[in-house]
Amino acid sequence: MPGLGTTFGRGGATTFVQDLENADCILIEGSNFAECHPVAFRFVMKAKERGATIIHVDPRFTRTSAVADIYAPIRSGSDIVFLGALISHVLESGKYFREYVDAFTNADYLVREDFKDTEDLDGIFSGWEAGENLNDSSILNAGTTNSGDASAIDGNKHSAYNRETWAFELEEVPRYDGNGTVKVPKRDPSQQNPRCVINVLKRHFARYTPEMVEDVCGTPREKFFQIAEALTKNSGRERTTAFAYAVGWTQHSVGVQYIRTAAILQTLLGNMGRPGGGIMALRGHANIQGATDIPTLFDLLPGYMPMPAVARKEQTLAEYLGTNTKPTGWWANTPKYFISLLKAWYGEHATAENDFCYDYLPQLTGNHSMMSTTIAMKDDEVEGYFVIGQNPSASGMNGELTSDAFEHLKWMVNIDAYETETASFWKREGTDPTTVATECFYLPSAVVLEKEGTMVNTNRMLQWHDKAIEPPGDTVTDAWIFYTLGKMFKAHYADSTDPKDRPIQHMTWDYEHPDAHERAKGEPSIHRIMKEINGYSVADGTQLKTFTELKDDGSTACGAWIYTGVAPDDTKLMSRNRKADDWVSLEWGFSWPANRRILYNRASADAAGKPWSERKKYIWWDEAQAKWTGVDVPDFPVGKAPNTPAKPGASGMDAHGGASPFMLNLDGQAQLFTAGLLKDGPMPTHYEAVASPVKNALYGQQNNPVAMEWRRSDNAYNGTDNPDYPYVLTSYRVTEMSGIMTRYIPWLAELQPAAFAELDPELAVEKHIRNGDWVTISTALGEIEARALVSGRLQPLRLGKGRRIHQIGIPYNYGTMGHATGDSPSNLIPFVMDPNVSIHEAKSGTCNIRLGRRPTRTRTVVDEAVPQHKPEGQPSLHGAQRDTPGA
Amino acid sequence: MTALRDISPDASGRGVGDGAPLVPAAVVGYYDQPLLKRPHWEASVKIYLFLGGIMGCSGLLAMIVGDGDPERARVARNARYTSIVLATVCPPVLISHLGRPERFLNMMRVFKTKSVMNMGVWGLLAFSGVAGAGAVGQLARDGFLPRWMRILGPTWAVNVPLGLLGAFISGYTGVLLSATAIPVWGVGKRHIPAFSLCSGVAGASSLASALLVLQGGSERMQHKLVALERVAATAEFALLQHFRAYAGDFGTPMFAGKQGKRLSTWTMAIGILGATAIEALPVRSKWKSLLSAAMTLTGGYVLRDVLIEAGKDSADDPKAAFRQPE
Amino acid sequence: MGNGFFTDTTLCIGCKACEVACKQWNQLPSDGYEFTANSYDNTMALGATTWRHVAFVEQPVDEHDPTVNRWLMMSDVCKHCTNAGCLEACPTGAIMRNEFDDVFIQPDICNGCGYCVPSCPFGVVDLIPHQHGIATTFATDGRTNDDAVQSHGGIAGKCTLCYDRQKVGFDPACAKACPTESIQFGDVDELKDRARKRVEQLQARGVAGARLYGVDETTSVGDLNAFFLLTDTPDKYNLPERPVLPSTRQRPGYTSAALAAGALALAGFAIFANGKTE
Amino acid sequence: MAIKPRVDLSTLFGRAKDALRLDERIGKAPNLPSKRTQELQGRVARGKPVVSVCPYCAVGCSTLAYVSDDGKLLDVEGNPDSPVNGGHLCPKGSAIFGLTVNEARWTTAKYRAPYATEWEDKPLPWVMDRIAARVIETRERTFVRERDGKRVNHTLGIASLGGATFGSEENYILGKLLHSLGVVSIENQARI
Repeated sequence: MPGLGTTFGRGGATTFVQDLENADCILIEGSNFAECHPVAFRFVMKAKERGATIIHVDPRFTRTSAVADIYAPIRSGSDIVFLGALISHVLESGKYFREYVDAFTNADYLVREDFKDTEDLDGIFSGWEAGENLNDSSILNAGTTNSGDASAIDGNKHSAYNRETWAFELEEVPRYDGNGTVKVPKRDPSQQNPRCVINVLKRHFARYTPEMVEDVCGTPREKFFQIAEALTKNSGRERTTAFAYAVGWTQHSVGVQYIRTAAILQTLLGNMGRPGGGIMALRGHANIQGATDIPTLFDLLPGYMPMPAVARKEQTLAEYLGTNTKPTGWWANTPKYFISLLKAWYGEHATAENDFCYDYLPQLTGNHSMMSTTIAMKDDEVEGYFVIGQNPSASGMNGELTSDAFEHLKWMVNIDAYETETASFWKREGTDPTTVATECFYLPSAVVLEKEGTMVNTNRMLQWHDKAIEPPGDTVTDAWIFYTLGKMFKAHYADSTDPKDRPIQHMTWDYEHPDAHERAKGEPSIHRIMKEINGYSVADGTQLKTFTELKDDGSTACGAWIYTGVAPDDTKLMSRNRKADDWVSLEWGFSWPANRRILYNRASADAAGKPWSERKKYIWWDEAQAKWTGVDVPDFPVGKAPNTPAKPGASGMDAHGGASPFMLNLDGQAQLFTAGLLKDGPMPTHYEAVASPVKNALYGQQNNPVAMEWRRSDNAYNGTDNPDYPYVLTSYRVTEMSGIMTRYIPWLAELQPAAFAELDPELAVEKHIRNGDWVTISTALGEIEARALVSGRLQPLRLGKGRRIHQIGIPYNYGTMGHATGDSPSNLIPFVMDPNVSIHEAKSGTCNIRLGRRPTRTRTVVDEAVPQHKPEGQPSLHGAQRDTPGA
Repeated sequence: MTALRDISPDASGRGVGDGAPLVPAAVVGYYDQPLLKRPHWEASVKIYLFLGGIMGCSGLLAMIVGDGDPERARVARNARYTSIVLATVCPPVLISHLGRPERFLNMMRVFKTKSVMNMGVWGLLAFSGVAGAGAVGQLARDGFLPRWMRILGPTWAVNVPLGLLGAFISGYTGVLLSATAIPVWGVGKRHIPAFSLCSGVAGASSLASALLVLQGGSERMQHKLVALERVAATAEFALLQHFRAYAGDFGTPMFAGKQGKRLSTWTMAIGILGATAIEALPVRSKWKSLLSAAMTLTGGYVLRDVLIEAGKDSADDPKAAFRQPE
Repeated sequence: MGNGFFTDTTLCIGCKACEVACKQWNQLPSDGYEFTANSYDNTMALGATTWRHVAFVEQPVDEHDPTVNRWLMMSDVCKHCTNAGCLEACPTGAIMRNEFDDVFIQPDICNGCGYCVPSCPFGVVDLIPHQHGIATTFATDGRTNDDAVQSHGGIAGKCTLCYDRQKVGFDPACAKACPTESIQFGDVDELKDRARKRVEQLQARGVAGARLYGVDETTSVGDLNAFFLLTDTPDKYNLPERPVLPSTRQRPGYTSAALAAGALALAGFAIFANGKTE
Repeated sequence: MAIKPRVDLSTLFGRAKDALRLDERIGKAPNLPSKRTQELQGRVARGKPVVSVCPYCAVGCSTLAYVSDDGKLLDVEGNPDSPVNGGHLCPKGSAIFGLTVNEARWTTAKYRAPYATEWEDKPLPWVMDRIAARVIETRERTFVRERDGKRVNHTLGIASLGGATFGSEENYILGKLLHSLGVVSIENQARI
């Protein structure tokens, strides 16, 4: 998640769940921690029992709020105002951790003179290049590392920033070795210069006041001060505060900036890299972290290396390494990791002569993220689709557009353990299967107990799971399916001379299972795959123990450098370590990178390497042994003394001094101001959601100016302050349900048996809705029905100008299949895309609600309007047909 | 949530459509949920309670009347035969209500004084035995069996246990009900056993008088039987009235609403007052006696039926269960 | 002496793991899929095939402000009473007190007379309907538990306090699953000490109405082997304020039966007296 | 060695009493355990625990799956050794048994021909062959070597969605395979 990545260097959660117990205060926002991660929440409860203050800021009073010490209601979609006001508060009151900030951040850097803030441009930063804000699937996604500038290279007309002014003023200093000079950011240790980052930050957030919080978030002022007090009181040398968030912060058109705001606040409070501190990113799926580390994401290669892209002119290996190798900091190692990856994939065929088969890798020509791809499908640009353990028709956005898009496919493969709404999209309500030409396949896949392998938990911990039982019937593992397909393709292309088939021919694919029984079934050896991921020496195949052993000369092969060391030799698998202790548990599982549990833990000691306090001691410099030591694996060169001076002009880590805990950043410092790393601003700015009941109270600019929209009749938007949709809509999941993986289980289905909509009593009375009644919730996109759950757990919010706002909450767990059924809110939520990570906006929108059930969906209306299989811009099944300007 | 009333647009808090209140009335306890579980007992149990009462009281009657003279002997004889007939009818009825009838004998794997039902089963067993013996003796005396079997009775050796066990059999069912958590039964721990027994005696004697009438037996005995029936019925009536007053709110399920109506109509009005009135008529007809007997018996059955049904309704009332009667 | 539960409602996050863990271990079927709209409670009560039940109580600020500021959650279970009404009532001895001092229904003995049902002052035990089978839900490939309760249609069902698990040294499924240790299992006396300290701690912290339910009781039911720490009156959680042990009503019952019988017998003797002489 | 009386009534009575288990049968609240009760044992006792991990959220709770000698799943519960969950599980985790052993599960390969109204079971190899054929067909038709003079070597005709619900090794070979085919439209839930 680049919100964290651009600030600290890595996108992963910076701490581990057990350590939450050591926090003196925990701010839970953008997460319904107790309901969605109940078991990890036990550490929050332990902290509470130890006297910590638990704070929950959320649109709804949830099971998390029920046990929190402070609950503050907030209007969904306004978190940046709330967090921004906290930033402003700590800066103005000077209650931030001064020594920490001075030592470990870029607070004293000078921002370029020509940089213009949102203060100056009414909500827009300098470099704005206006254009049609429509997504034409051609914006390059930068991924989670700092790579090329979309607006600079994209021929298409869409708004984007030229980010060159979002940078620091540079000054020439002599190189460390005396030969000539080198340009480095100019600093003002006195921090008097108004262009110092800290002062720029102060100005930027000046208008984020408690009054503004009341007017925009609807959060009572006293609550705000209570929380500000708790945070500042519990941060500093002696005490630490931890933040926990989940998709409540990410699923917004400004999602990344929500996390950025939290990152800045935690940095100012000096809680990063310290026990009981940090930012806990709570991920939703068993291997969601793993699927980012070793991504099935269009813009990334394993280990957070970007996919080659035409837009960044990465036609050759040299060009690729040129853009993605950083002069200073850890990313100076990119060539080692990238070439080792190519060696792992293409084995002996990858040689220095042929650029290690660099040209085997396909090139990105645009944004190929889920939403863009779905639109492309609808527009008949995609023929075939693999859907593996996902259910976009029910759990995605604009479910109707999505299902509709599937009708435009030639073929579709679903791999799952149960029938899903996606697999049987051609049977959905109002659809006549005999009009759907898509050829559909279903492969039954094994569940976790029926196979072995690795899952990576929310705090980057790899855990190996053994196989318990045989899969039933024809069920096979996903690995079997991919492995078998690979063998089939290899066989098919064996004697092809077409260069396009060489990647298949040369792809290393020898994962034969040592066990005869498994081999007979054609199951690949997961251990052999893991060995390749871990990396080995090409010469003798010995497994590598750490990524520092990786070379850029083709002598090492490695599938994912960040995992190197998980399988140090043929017999050992660190992810299988099962020895726990009562805290850090270094011998339980394996946490990337290099088994570190708290990232940037060098910051748990002061600039001089001494613990900030005895109470919060974690990693420190041991003079005697001249090395970093402590209870965790130091996230720092272990022998690099705290007083080591930075070497200007040196490459890689040598350019960093001994007091630079954020190794992956160019300068090793936490980035309060990010120089052009994010597409929507170097500092977080509040923009209203694309569908919002109110005008942006802070700036003239209503929405994220570079958020991506698809303004077409099958993706209608409510727009701003639309009287037809006066209520805030938010979505979430409940403890008892996930999705298709729970709806078929009677024990869970009986606990939350039907889709419901939560609304406050006042609105219920106004709308003549009784608790338990059927209600219909509508947006410009369409309508769904649910049972009303009238509860004082939702409360009307009083915003500025006496505006009273009601919020309606709808769980995302339901669909038409299984024992617990109901409409999915996906039919209410249109495609909108955050510019940085292409995430959708499911957490805040607007809607209307009325008593009674929705009419049955019928296709006839549309059939008249649209002949089948005609691409582009047809009315969606039941969505309203009016286009609403978005920004 | 009562609170919503205050923000409801109109005082009545009524919404559109069916006019049901937007906001439910204040809930009792936990969403008006019953605290207790309803008894699952249906017709077979009600029938058992009814027949068991008559069976036992017939035994008691046999003891009371004795075989002093042929007239009494005939009454006692009828009572003994009634007992044994019912003693063969009751067990199957009782067994039929079990969830697992094939496991009826498990009732006999323990002798458990704390369990009224267990005691009842042993009691029923003993009663059947004695009644059987008495019947054999009776048959022998009536010449259907070898003379030597007369030793089995009818003698005090048989009559007394038959009477005592009979009293127990028709009395324990009342205890069985009141020794539960069901408020209306619990609050009746002193009344229910007593009026059940009275109703049993009334039933038994009215049945006996009916049989006597059919046999064209002694009028004097019939009068005595009717007299006993009246005494028992009057006592029953008094006890029910006292129970109504004593039970207060706990008694609502039994004395108010549907069950209350059935109780006052069938048991009190027809079964007790009606039967008495008819008996009092200055006409001499065997139909009179048969009718009043029928009314008494009907009243007796409805009493059992109402008791069980009231128990179920009582279980549904959380208020009664939060503060249970001692 | 004996093992039991201490359910500390102040630690409950209402996740219902206990309900599921219980149903999984005991292979109990679901009770149907009815949406109640009563907060997050859709199972509503303990029953023949629901042996743990989490109650949800939403409490508004006051009469005039419906905003919920307290949301009570409590995992209910069979109380395994010191003096158990169901056990005393059971005519077959199917309900027994096991070596762990817990009240256990022997499914192979119970004949479904149903007397235990109205005999429980907490409304816990109930009869399992016939052919109420998990088999209708789960693969019948023999992978389900052969001890499954659904094979016991027609008999009484309630929490066994995982007697079978205790016998092999395992904690009860619900207590083991409970993520926040709101459900604590162990020696009842130790649990009681812990609970008393906990109440003091909470009262010191100013938690309104923290109290124990089922400890140092003066009722005829006595203390409960599965007791609770509540923060409101018992009725809010659908618990009786003063449960009464049904068998305490036996003596007065038998007595009045005897008196009635005696009285009627005397009346009878009187009526039938002086018969001989004409 | 002392001489015992030929008949010792007391012991006879004692034996009879024990044989009949009178103490357990008679009394205020007799306590008579059946054979089943006496032999009762939690089924975990007849299974061996296999360490696995919960497939729901990302907290990574370690689980123990108890498997009988004939390979049947008996029970799934939290792994007490884990520092993450210490043996505890949430309701979803507690239902892993139900996710695994469930008659609603689809355990056969299925095929739905164009315009067909129902799924039909097909042999797994048949389905795999058909899928492979479709992939190759589409790839041949849509593979692009160059676009606007730039080498792209990709196909936009095939897309893939999924990854966060299965293993890292599986993700790895899926990514490797798709990229080698030239597929770039690859996504999963981790899009945050």
